[in-house]
Amino acid sequence: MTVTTITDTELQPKDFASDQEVRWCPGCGDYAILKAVYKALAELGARRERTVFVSGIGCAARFPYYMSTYGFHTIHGRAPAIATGIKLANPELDVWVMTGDGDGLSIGGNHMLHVLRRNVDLQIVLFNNEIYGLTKGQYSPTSRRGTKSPSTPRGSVDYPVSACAFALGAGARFVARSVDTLQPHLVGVLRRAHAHRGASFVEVFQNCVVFNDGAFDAFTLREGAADTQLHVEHGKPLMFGAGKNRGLRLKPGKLELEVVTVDEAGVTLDDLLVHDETNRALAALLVSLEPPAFPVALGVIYCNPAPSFEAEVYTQIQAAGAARTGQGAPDLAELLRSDEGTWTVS
Amino acid sequence: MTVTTITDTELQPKDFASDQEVRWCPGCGDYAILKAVYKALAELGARRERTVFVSGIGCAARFPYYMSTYGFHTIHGRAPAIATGIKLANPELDVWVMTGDGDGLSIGGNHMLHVLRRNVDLQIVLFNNEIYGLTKGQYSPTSRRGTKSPSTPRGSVDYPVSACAFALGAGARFVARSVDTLQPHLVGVLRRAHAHRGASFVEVFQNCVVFNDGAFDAFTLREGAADTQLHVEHGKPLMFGAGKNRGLRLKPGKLELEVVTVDEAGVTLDDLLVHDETNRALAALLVSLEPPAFPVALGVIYCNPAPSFEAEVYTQIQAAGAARTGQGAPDLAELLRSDEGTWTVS
Amino acid sequence: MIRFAGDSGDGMQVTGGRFTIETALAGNDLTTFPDYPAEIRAPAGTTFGVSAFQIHFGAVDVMTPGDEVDVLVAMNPAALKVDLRDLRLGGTLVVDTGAFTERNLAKAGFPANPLADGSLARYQVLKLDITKLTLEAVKPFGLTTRDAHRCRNMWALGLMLWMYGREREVTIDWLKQKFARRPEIAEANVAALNAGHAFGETAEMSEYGSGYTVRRAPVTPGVYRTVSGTEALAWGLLAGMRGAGLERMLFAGYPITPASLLLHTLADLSRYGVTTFQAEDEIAAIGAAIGAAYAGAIGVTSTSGPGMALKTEMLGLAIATELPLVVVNSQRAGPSTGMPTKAEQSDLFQAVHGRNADAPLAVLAAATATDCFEVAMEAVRLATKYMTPVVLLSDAFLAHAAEPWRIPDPDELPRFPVRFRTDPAGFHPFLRDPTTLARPWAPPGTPGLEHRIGGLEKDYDTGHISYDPENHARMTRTRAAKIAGIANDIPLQSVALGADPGALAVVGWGSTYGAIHQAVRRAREEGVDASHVHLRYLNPFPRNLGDLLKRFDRVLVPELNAGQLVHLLRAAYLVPAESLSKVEGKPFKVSEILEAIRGARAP
Amino acid sequence: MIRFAGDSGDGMQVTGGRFTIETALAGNDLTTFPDYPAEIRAPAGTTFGVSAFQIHFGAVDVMTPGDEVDVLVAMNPAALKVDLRDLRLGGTLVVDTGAFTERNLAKAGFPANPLADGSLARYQVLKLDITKLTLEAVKPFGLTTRDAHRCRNMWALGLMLWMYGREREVTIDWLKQKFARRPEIAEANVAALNAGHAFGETAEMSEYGSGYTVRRAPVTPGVYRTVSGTEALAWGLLAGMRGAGLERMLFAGYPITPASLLLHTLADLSRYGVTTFQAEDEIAAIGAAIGAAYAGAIGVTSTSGPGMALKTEMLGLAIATELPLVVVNSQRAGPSTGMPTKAEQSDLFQAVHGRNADAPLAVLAAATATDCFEVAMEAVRLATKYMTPVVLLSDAFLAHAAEPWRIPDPDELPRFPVRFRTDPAGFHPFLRDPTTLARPWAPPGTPGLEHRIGGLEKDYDTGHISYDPENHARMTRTRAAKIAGIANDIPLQSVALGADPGALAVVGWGSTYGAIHQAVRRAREEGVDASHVHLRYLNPFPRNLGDLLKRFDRVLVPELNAGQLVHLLRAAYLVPAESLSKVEGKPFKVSEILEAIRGARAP
Ligand SMILES: Cc1ncc(C[n+]2csc(CCOP(=O)(O)OP(=O)(O)O)c2C)c(N)n1
Ligand SMILES: Cc1ncc(C[n+]2csc(CCOP(=O)(O)OP(=O)(O)O)c2C)c(N)n1
Ligand code: SF4
Ligand code: SF4
Ligand SMILES: [Mg+2]
Ligand SMILES: [Mg+2]
Repeated sequence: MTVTTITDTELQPKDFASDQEVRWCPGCGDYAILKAVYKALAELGARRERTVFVSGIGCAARFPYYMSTYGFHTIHGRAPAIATGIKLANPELDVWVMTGDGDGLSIGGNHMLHVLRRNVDLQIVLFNNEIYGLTKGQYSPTSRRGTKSPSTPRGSVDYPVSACAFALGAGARFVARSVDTLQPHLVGVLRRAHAHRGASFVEVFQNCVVFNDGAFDAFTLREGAADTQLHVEHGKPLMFGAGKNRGLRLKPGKLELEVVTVDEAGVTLDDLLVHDETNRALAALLVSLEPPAFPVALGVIYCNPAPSFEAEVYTQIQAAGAARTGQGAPDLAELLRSDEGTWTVS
Repeated sequence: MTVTTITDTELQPKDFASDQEVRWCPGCGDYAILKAVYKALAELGARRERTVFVSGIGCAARFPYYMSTYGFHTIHGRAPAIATGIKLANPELDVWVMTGDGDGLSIGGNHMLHVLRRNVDLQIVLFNNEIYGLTKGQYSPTSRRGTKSPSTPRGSVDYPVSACAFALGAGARFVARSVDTLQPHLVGVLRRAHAHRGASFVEVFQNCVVFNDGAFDAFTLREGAADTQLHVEHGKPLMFGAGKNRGLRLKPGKLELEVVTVDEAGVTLDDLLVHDETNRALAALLVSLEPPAFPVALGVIYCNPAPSFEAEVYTQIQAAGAARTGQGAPDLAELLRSDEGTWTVS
Repeated sequence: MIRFAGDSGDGMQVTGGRFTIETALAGNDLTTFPDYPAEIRAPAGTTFGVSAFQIHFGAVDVMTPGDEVDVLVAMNPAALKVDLRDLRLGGTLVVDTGAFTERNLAKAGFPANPLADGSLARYQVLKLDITKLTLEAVKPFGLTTRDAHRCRNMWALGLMLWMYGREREVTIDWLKQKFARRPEIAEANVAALNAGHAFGETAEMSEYGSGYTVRRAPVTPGVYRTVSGTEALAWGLLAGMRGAGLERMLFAGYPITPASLLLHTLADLSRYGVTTFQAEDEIAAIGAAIGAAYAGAIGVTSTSGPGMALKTEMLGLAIATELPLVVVNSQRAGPSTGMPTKAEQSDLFQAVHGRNADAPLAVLAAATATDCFEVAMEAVRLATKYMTPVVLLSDAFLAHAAEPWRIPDPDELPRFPVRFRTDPAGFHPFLRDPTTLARPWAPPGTPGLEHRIGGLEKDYDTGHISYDPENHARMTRTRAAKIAGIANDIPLQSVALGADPGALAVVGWGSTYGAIHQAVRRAREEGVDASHVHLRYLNPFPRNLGDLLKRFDRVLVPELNAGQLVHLLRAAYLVPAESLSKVEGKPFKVSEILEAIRGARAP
Repeated sequence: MIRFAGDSGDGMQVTGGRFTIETALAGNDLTTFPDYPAEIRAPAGTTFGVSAFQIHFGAVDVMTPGDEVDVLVAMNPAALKVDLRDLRLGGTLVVDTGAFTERNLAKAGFPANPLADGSLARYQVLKLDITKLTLEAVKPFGLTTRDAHRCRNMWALGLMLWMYGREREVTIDWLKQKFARRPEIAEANVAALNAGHAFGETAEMSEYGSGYTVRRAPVTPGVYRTVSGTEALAWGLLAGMRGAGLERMLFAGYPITPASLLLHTLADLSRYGVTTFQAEDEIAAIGAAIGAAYAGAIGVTSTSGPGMALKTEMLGLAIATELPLVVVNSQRAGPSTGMPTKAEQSDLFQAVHGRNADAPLAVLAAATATDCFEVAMEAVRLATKYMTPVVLLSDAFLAHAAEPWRIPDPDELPRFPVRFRTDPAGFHPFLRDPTTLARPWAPPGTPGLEHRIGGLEKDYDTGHISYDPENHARMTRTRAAKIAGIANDIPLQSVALGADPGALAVVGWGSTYGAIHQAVRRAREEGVDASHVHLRYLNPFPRNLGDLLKRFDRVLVPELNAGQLVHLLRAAYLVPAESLSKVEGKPFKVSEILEAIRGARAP
């Protein structure tokens, strides 16, 4: 185990790398995400000793071993519960939850629901490769219908869950999306997630080269990206396209989005929807967009902060007249005295 | 155990009652729901021997004991998983899942997510009393912030989950709402749920007279109900109010609903939103409406059918050339012959 | 022994509680046991709705709620129906005739009125219209009929206090203070109490005289109170946290009968350094406790059978990552949902063996309500000193049972300060203390000790992931040795009562302490050479246990299960221990154990 | 014994598989064991990426993958690094010098080239540029370099087949058929195969001659194939379903190493009446299986340690509701995540004792790959006949190990038809069969049998909910008696090898069968009076087991855990059984057991 001693000088991305050899398949999207996290941490001046990476089980979940911070590789699907305990014991810590589509949405869906609804101050990064990588390629709850896998040789028949739609339904107050290969974008999204107090949910489309290669090519390939990706920005019109002239608007009178081209058929810039991070309904519509008919929405789709769980818990405890620490707290003797009455034997 | 013998004559509501004494607290909303279920089953001509009620643990979950059908009182939170197994073993059965806000959304949230997304053909009735009744009154994931309970003597600090918003986020294709005391309405909703092939999610606001009495008075009390309840109907404008003249419309240009009064400030009927059961975005907006600013939406809020899970599974199995039954299936001998080659020793 | 029984709404628990205090004040030793209705609130007047409270007291230490009831106070027909079976022949039965209406009789399922049909001939029956007498007594205060009716329990209490020559002052003060904001209610209750007492004094009652008065029991000097097992457990955990010098305890639980009480009790103690967290399920609850332990707090979770089952995988993680955790299991009757409100001791196998792989941890059990305090402190000590999860076994009976307790002076409580690792030199997370074999506790936030832990096997020398065969064998041996080593850090097993060596060792654990102790005492009075050995440490066993048991001709193991400790003892020491099993969801009766002792004595 | 080792991409599993068939065809008895890299695909050429396949064969029945390797084929430096340690001194080492490039050496972590630095002096090293020789051989077919490179394994196979005087025909046919759509690939592979074989014939190789040829083993006549433990288990479950006369099996699982293989295998068999369901987690998986059992199908679920832990609560429900269920546990090294790909036998305690409350069920274990077939059928028989969950213990080793198997004629398979209850007269769901004590199976859909079941305790006589104390005791006794009664319905325990009575009984269970058997045989050859007793039934034990063991002076229990069966035997029979424990995530070596036998023999 490396002993990293603190320097007062700024930490560089590489300073967040542990001495452990990274063991993902060559070409795995996880490498890019790891790189982005190193960069984001360095940029926001994170302290290794105050940072904790918590994960469940899966390829994605190996993440903590590659960090020079504190790390807890827990069990399958339970990282949010353990991270909640860490924050409740020490709210000062900066806690990240790294999870996969199976870890976070299959076995771990319930903890994900509750950590989001409680709004515990965590950064939750879900590596969505639409497959179970570590166990060699079975389909996952995010796999599209018809996915052929060792457990579904004739193709899966169940309908996939949308990670972001689920998060919004669970009451998440920060929902964002990025892609493993979009380095600067991903770093930016991670920084926004970190800045948000409360549970920040980030879905990263991640390519599993071995068991689900190219699953996201439809919108992640460089060529055509301009037409298949919608980069949302608060207060800016929802526009995309190589020609920078296509956008989204509400179908007149209907609660549906449609793609329009500015300066065509009398459509003007003012007809386009302007992105409002704080509007949950808009967020729900945006995350439901799918190619080919629509571009895929990326960036901070929803951000609507409220006091975080652990903060509220301690506010209440202080209000109850607690001393800062258990040791400093009122004497036990007082507690042991009974409200139902005591008696003395001499 | 009663032995109920089948008559060919139509079954009456009372025919669905078991011989077991009902043991909920006097005045509990569960009695009304039980009554509504008896009525609905009778009306839709259900057969006792083909009907199964599956539940977890809780006051609500005692339900199966009071039915003369088949019933399985399972363990806390797991009814959807067991019901899925029942449907996979025998798709002909008519299976109901009766659950509570703790059973279905606290410990059972993950199974609820997956049974909804898979669209298993079940009627799922969630008795939401915003409290843990059976364990004597602790707050639940649907309890409002500040709920004082034995486990939160100073009031709860976490944000509640909205049962219907969660169901929609999970990909449910039928989401409806009713109230224990609204007998005819509840019966109607249950019949719609039964008619829907796939997972039907029904939230029933249920009054726990002992631990959370009056939790829903704001919109369930007879007086004022017209102004606090919005009864949605597919294809009809979203209207409510004692004067039958108030309605909902989209704030111009915005993705937000507002209450308007027809024939006031130039608002006409055409300005009102028309309910479209098949629009998920509208459904999401409707379930988020809360008093006092808005009425509470009741009825079938979303219904957008698709092939159900167990049906798809068997379609695929038949396509794979299966005989109807395991016994009729091709001979094992064929299977045991190896594709890697066999050899004979004589 | 007295039992107050009535409808849930009749306030029997309060009545019993007050009688307890007055009795304790009178210097009697006692134990009490409340018997609530099952989980669901049942319709008033029905047998499912009966609530009872029982007090067993005497001159010298009383440890069981007793076998047979001497005096039964039945406030309605349902209570009579349910509780009569426990009244000894010739016992006294006090009934409120006012509550024996047609309707109530029907609800209780009495075809005919038992007060009329002579079916109670075998008891001394006191038929009193307590309802009417109470209503008269409280008339002056102009209460609603409902409130007036509510004073019935105080009338009954007054009568009982008179019967046993007890005082009323403390109760009167308590009533005044309790209803401070509604003086008329206070006054009415006091009036009812006095009326009941006065009624006792009147002629008609003389034959019951004060013959019931009981000699004082000798007790150690100090300030006393009554305490329930749940309270003692909660405070013991806090005292443990203090003893370990820790800043905070995270108590994470999910409601379940009968464990919820502990959550409720601790939820009120946030001022003392405990943070309570109601999780979405038992898995999340223990998960949060493990996270807290990792972060430097003492993690505690509490549940009962079904919830314990759900914690299995997380316990494995706590064992693999070697984090300090206390898991309280209030055992109830099973399998599965079983009988949620009934006590059983059937989770011992699960505690000791119930995990995948070789996954040892420490297991302790509390014997009495007051013992819960010490066992809880000990659990925290072992968890933090050995960096291990500790399972503390309680049960539905201990959770509710209450006893008088000498309040300890906080300064006399043990201290076992934790030392967090801070020195980076030579650090790795599985570097072990040579004596305890515990790994260092280095919570996040400590500069220079950044490290990663997890459920995969780790290298003994570096703490990194390792799939090396020999290393896994070494780590498995070490995990086992660490827990086994606890045996050197706990008291040698002593004999609670009786000779050593001897003819018969009656070996128990947990809440059967009182019944076994009484049975052994009576057996010895009968001249039977029996001794009582009671285990607090179930894994590891005290290191002298094997030799101790081998010094007895026979070993009898009474348990509220199908024979679990007896199995573990036979495997560990090859002693032909015999099982005395009871699985009725109820404590042993002294007589049941006494009979078995007599039987076992016979060669 | 031969081991083929190379990079994951080098096709070592195929090579081994083909060699296996040709060897079996030659009439040798054999066992094989594949050794895949750990879960994550590692970079090519690194030691984590090494994939190996081992075949142990000889004249008479061979049951272990053997201790030491006689011939090691190392296709790259990493393979040499990882597998050399198992090559016996003086063993033959075949290396592809073409793969010993600077880069590969570095990746494998060799400072210097071992082929050059004389570090291999203690072995017979055959340095062959298999890469170059292959590329030449396949040149005519104009493949891409990548495809051409892929033929290396066939070249190596050809050489080995020559060494052991094996045929090539079957393999050649198989290649042609496998690459039917790409004849050039087929041709190239055949060419490589022949080239390797031809190479063997050439002078330089003569000294290795055909000295390796092994005598035929005597085998029962019939049609044979090789079968892995997983395949045998899958087919056994199907055969069990047929035997029970059931229409359908619901197999519900959640992927986990090494259990996933069974899910994959059954997913392909839907035509035979099995519906597979990948659930959201292990709890839902067993839940679905229970639901299916309730609905009249045989419910099966499969997992490994951590998943087994999660199923604990549901197992309690299956026990309380008495539904037929088979739970397959492919044991792996723990605790917690442990070493997911490594074998261990450490979940026995969990299977027998690992639940809250007194919750007995049947526990079986498979001994060999082919035994999996029979044990699976037996599990279905017991589950349906006794209406109980049955835990079937396998492990990571059995899941992959393969053996030749005489394909049974389906007509010779046992039949044990289930009779569903249809008669309403006198029905209640817990009405028991007087002999088996099993309750009736009355699936929904049956007119007139509508009933409710659940996890609460039920009345023995009506099946309704009951909190009655005596009833709970009776139900607890009955549940135990039902499982105990299975002992009357299973074969008496026999001695697999050796005398009875005797001096030493070596008692095993599960996949250690082969190693123990070999060790006992050798010990007996040395004149040691040792006998091999191997248990298939771990709960209940065969009813003669106690007497059997008591007829031996000593009992030695080798297990791949810290001593679990030995504990159960001591508790059950008070026999001073001794433990031989190995927890290295690897099978026993025959020599390890043999030594222990020699030691145990010494008085
Ligand atoms: C309780 C439990 N069940 C199952 C597993 C096996 N398992 C490990 S990772 C995994 C799924 C991994 O998929 P995902 O979360 O998408 O991560 P990825 O490998 O794709 O990054 C499974 C099923 C386990 N380790 N523990
Ligand atoms: C595994 C497990 N954990 C906890 C419990 C205790 N328990 C029973 S019901 C319940 C919650 C009930 O609340 P809800 O589902 O809302 O039903 P209600 O009683 O309000 O109708 C709990 C926590 C249990 N029976 N099993
Ligand atoms: S299996 Fe897929 S997800 Fe896992 S490391 Fe390899 S490429 Fe990445
Ligand atoms: S506790 Fe509440 S929910 Fe439960 S039965 Fe009573 S009133 Fe109904
Ligand atoms: Mg994945
Ligand atoms: Mg509720």
